[in-house]
Amino acid sequence: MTAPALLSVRGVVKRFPGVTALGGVDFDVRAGEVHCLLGQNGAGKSTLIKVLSGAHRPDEGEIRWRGEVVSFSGPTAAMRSGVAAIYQELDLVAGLSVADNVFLGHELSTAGFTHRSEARRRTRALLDRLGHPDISPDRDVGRLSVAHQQIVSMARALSLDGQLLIMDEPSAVLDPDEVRVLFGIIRELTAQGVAVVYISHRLAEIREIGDRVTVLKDGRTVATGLDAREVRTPELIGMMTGRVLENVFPQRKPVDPAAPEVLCVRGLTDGDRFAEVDLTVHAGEVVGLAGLVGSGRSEILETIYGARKSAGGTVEVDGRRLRRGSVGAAVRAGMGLCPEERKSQGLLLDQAVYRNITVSSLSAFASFGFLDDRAERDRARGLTEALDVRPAGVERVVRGLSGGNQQKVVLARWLLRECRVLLLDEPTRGVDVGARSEIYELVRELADSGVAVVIVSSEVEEVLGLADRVLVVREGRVVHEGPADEIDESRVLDLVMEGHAA
Amino acid sequence: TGNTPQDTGGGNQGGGVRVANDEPGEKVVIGFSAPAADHGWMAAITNAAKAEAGKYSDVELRVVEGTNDVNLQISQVETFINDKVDAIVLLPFDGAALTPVALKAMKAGITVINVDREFDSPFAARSTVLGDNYGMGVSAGTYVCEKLNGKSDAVVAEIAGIDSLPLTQDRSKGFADALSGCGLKVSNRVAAEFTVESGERAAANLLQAAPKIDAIWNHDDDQGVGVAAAVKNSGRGEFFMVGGAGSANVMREIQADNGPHKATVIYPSTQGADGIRLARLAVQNKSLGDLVEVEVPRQVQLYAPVVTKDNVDRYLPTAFES
Amino acid sequence: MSEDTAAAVAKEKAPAVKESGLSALLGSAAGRNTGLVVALVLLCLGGVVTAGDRFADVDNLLTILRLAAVIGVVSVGMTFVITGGGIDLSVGAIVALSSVWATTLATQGLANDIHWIVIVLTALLVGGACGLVNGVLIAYGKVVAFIATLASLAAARGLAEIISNRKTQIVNVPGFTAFFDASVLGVPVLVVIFAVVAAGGWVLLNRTTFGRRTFAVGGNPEAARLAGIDVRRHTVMLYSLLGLCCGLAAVMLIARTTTGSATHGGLYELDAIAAVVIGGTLLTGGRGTIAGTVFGVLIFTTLSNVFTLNNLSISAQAVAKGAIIVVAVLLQQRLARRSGA
Amino acid sequence: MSEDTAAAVAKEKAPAVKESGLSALLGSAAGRNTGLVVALVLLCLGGVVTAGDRFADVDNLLTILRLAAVIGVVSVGMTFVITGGGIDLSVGAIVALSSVWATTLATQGLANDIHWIVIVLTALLVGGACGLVNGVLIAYGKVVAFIATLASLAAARGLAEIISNRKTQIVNVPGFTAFFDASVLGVPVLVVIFAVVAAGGWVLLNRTTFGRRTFAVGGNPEAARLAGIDVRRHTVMLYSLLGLCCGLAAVMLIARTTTGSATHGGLYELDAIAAVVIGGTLLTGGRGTIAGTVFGVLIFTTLSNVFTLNNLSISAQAVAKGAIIVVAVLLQQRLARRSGA
Ligand SMILES: Nc1ncnc2c1ncn2[C@@H]1O[C@H](COP(=O)(O)OP(=O)(O)OP(=O)(O)O)[C@@H](O)[C@H]1O
Ligand SMILES: Nc1ncnc2c1ncn2[C@@H]1O[C@H](COP(=O)(O)OP(=O)(O)OP(=O)(O)O)[C@@H](O)[C@H]1O
Ligand SMILES: [Mg+2]
Ligand SMILES: [Mg+2]
Repeated sequence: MTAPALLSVRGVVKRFPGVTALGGVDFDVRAGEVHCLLGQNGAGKSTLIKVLSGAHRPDEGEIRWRGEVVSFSGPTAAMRSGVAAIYQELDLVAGLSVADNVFLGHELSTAGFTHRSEARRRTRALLDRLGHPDISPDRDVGRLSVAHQQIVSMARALSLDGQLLIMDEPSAVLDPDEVRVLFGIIRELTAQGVAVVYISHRLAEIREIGDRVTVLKDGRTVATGLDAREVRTPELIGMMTGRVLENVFPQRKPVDPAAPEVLCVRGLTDGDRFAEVDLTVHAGEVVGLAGLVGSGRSEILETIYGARKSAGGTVEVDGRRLRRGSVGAAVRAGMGLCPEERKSQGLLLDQAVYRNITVSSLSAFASFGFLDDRAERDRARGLTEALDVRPAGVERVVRGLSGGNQQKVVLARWLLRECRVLLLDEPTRGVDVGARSEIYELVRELADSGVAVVIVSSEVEEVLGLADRVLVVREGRVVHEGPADEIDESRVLDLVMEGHAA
Repeated sequence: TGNTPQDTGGGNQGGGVRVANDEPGEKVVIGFSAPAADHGWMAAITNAAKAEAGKYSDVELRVVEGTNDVNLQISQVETFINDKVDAIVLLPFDGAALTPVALKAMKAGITVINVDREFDSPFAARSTVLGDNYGMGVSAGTYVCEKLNGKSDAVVAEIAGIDSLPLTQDRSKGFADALSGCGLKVSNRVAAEFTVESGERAAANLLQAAPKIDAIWNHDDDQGVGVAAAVKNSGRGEFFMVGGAGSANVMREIQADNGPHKATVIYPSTQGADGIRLARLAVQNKSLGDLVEVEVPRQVQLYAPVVTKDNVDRYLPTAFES
Repeated sequence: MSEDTAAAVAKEKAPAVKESGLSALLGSAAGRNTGLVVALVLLCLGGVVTAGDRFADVDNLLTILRLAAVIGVVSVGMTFVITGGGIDLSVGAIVALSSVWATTLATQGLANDIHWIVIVLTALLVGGACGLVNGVLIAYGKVVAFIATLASLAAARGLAEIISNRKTQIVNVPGFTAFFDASVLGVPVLVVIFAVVAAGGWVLLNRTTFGRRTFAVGGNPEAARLAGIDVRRHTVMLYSLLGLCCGLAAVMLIARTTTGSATHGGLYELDAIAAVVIGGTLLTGGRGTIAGTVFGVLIFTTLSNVFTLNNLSISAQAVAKGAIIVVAVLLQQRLARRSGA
Repeated sequence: MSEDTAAAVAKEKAPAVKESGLSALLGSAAGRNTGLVVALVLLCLGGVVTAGDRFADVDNLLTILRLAAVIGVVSVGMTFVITGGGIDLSVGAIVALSSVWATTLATQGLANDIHWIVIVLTALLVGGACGLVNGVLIAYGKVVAFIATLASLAAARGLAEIISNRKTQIVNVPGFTAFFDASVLGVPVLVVIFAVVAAGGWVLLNRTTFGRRTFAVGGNPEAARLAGIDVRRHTVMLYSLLGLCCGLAAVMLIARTTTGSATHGGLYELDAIAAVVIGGTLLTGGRGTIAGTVFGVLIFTTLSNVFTLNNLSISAQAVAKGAIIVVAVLLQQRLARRSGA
């Protein structure tokens, strides 16, 4: 409490055309503390981070760094002062190697010539420290999984040796093991006097690692300096959302054992990442796939969907076998996939929200190929309101939405299509608590209306809370299958880690 | 014609002797359109036309952007028609393609003078000034035959201009016909694009293709500068070269007798200038001096003489600087 | 409670919901292209000031439009391909090949027997087939569009030269010329065709599933694929459509020149791409506007016309052209930004 | 504990760690460009079979290299711009303007007094300045690269025509010709220059911060900005670098043809972009290879050499060229995929 503020923010305002992202933010960060930022999707957390790291210029307000008023002219100036950031939307360059990415902008060089082996060596050390000796510094970053890209981003931030480290949802794509390593490093850093600003939608993490909490709502500070361990959860949620959440997961209805098998996967193999996957989903059933990041769950979903060619096995929907490697066939059969990486796989970033939502259902709005634009917008508006996408407005360009809201847009696409089978890959990544429960509600409703749902999530709690039946995947093989209420979190963790034990 | 040496000075572009016809008459507005000046000869055509028009106080010349897009050239002529010019001097990119619009102009009462590339219909122009592409080939071929003097196994190479133009084919045909007259044929043929650079490139490859050459005919003296550079680079000198079009550069080389060029065949770059003169006379209802005819003739075909060391002094003053 | 305020705030800032209907269409087209409209108006003012009545004459304006028509049809097709994330360098060569093929049919002996519609169909067929080949090479052969169409450019021109034997083919089919030389209510048929193609293109791009998919395919092909669009088939359709446009442009060029020739359509690729890009279509795909393309074509053709009227030195014209292009783009950017688009 | 297995699995999939050193460099360049190498070898085989000794002759190979040199230098510069996410259509015009400017200096009266190095410096300066203008227009004026450089293309050619009065300027500066006509150990100076530029370009792109940043700027400009790179300044530098290359190419062209002319460099933009793209550089930016570009240039020049040696008609050449380009690209794709890159 006596430590002086390393960073202090007063009345910061940032406007975008048509939106005020930050409408007056105040908070202080002290040396050696972990300061958590909480807020709904679109509350302005990421924007604040970008203002602090010099990526955006604030329109109003004052930022003091070590007591002096500063105005960072750009990211370089901020980095020089000792502010390092990990952005929510990964700031890596595909096509460059891991080591190149880590040192991009602050290359190790003499007279412009890079020291490649030195950069590789230091990258190696950073990755080891982050618990990932498996990532090669020479690997093309574009070929890494999102999780590994996140690790590289962290290595990059660490390589800057900052006094203040800002992390925007670093844990969203990590599995529990990796989060544990991350927390270890954060503790190490804070012990050395480095301050950390930490953003996450997972309250449990905030309790574990945070010292103090600042809550943002609609771009303003609603509370700051709360004690991360003392403050009560309903109170936090109330401050963020302005309402009280009774129960996060909706009530499950027992699945009718006579319900028809909608999705039936037999012996699916891709010859590389997974083999011999059998999976049956009945109408009205939610099946969860649990497993570590990299265990091959995404590949399983994509192969079922026809986005990847399988090497063997069959996929049937309502008893009709699908052509291999044809997304069109899968979609026509009533399948929908909500992909893992929303930016590269899901969204048309520069197009309007409603166009992103209706893109898979165009024929429903068309007669003789001519579209009914108004009907499209109306349906999209209904969905975005139901999912509480903010800011409202189906004409908005998706790029301007916050990460969590973008995720909701992808989800809305398949809700609109009224699928028979819905494949959801990390559907709540980056989504706030309030919207999460709304999504769970929706999934449940869909299931209850007879849709077969497969959900992949790295949050075991989510899989167990939402699914009727759970499959545990390890290194491309299903190692356990059973009803969700007959297994608990620690058992799942044991299963996914099994064989990993030294 | 423009190939007569001039004595009045005033630049070496567009010769012509001053005659009684040059007395100012009623004002004549002339529109001039030609293909893109993407090589020296074509640039010289426009320059000479402008210079010629500048000599007459009663001529107002409107020169438009040179273009190789027939559609654009048609619209330029249409603009002239809308503009009600008195005459149009047209060097079409493609004679046949510009015929309809030239007919339209003639129907609108405008005197159209066709230059160099002939229209498809005799009604499309009041008068036509033609170079002689076939004759050019014949002149070059005849000269090569004479110079090789019965050497029956001689290797003759040809560097053509833009191969997709009909004029190139006419030249090549004339050349081949003349050569066959003395039992020779073209053994290697490459095409360039009328530019120095393309000439150098084509010639460099050609010199590799034929290890031994006796004579080269190059269609165009612009690209000829490049051809000469390539010859110099290769260090070869067993052959002689005949140029085409007749640029001052090449004529000076012939005069100095220190390069591969021993001769060039003139393809007058003053055709546009002649077109301007004919247009003015036709509009003013004057006759062509030195002819008995009362009217400007329907067609003037220019001669393609061979310039050698012996007669170069006569032609150099009117040659175009490319 | 506080959500209501947020919603209210958001709604206040959200752009006004667009109305459908012609007035809205014209309004929004002009609005989004303010800069282009201003550039075009300035250019016309320049024309009026320097050439007076000679510029602002109905005949002259029709001349501009006739000139714009041929390249305009190609540019409309090009807008689709570029919006869909592609590029086509072979358009000029396809125009040449189509014109030659169609006229060879008309000139070689059969001339008197064939109906002129056969010429039209042949040109369209040849154009469409070339586009199809491009599309298949790109979508299924996975050859980069730039290289694939560069190869087609070389091949199609070469083929055109071989077929025509490098001679200009002259068409003397009476019905053909009569049809295309006619006017509809004072507007030349070529201009009418351009208008129809532009309007049809606008509808296709903005009001149909095909257009919507084009935006998706160009914006993010992977996302489009995962959304269930057959990206490869769509790509083939885009190039075929452009090929058809080239075939139609060839017909128009035959009508204008009464000839088919392997030299037709020289550098159309640059002209068309320039018109499309200056109109505001993104070269990276995902954003495209037919209205912008039409303005782009009109700006370039008006520029030529004003130059033609003004007797400027040719080299100076080139320099001025460069400057005017840059000014037009800067205008468009500044004004588009101001109007919030 | 559990990490070891994961590491083992991952390592199995990871590409072999690259060694530094020349052999590795050559190996990896050849490896990544297998298809291109194969295409080039096939082409050479074709040359040997059809033209025998006339092809496989040192003089002929030097001729090919000399021909490749000028466009090669431009293409190396173009590789940087395209890797950095840009495009430049004005290269040919810049070559023309530089050549004219430099030779006007040399021909107009001063000829005897000036040292030939002044010609070289003038060309470089003019080229660099043009590139700078392009870069500033694009980076700070925010004009789309395609349009900005199209405008420069028109303006620079026009200016070149005005300066040269559309005449070919002949250079007779003795030292100049002597220097550039010389050979180093039997290799013509022009070829040496090309080799030095290519090697320098490789080092610059792959071994310096400038090169790393070029990839970043082209691959993900937003990430580059967040990493503290001044994207706009870097863009300006890229275009200036290409401008310098054009200036150098102009010098080489002056040396080769002993002339400067406004017609020099015709369609270099297409040739250079084609060589770069066929070499494997992505037109969308972020990935580029100098070795690939060099192979691309060699393929195109060898192609026209083989054609000429065989006395093929130009039309047939065009058709064959189209086909060969497609085959080369398909080969490169198939082989690159197989070798796992
Ligand atoms: N570049 C931009 N252009 C326009 N609007 C933007 C832009 N960036 C952010 N916004 C808007 O600013 C607001 C705050 O967004 P921000 O990304 O900071 O939210 P967030 O709190 O990080 O949300 P999430 O938890 O979903 O990541 C949102 O309404 C968003 O739509
Ligand atoms: N295109 C690729 N080429 C090579 N390796 C890849 C590729 N894509 C992913 N990987 C590897 O696959 C692993 C991640 O796979 P994936 O993301 O499918 O796992 P997952 O089980 O779906 O995990 P998640 O929880 O992230 O969805 C990483 O080890 C990554 O290196
Ligand atoms: Mg965020
Ligand atoms: Mg995954």
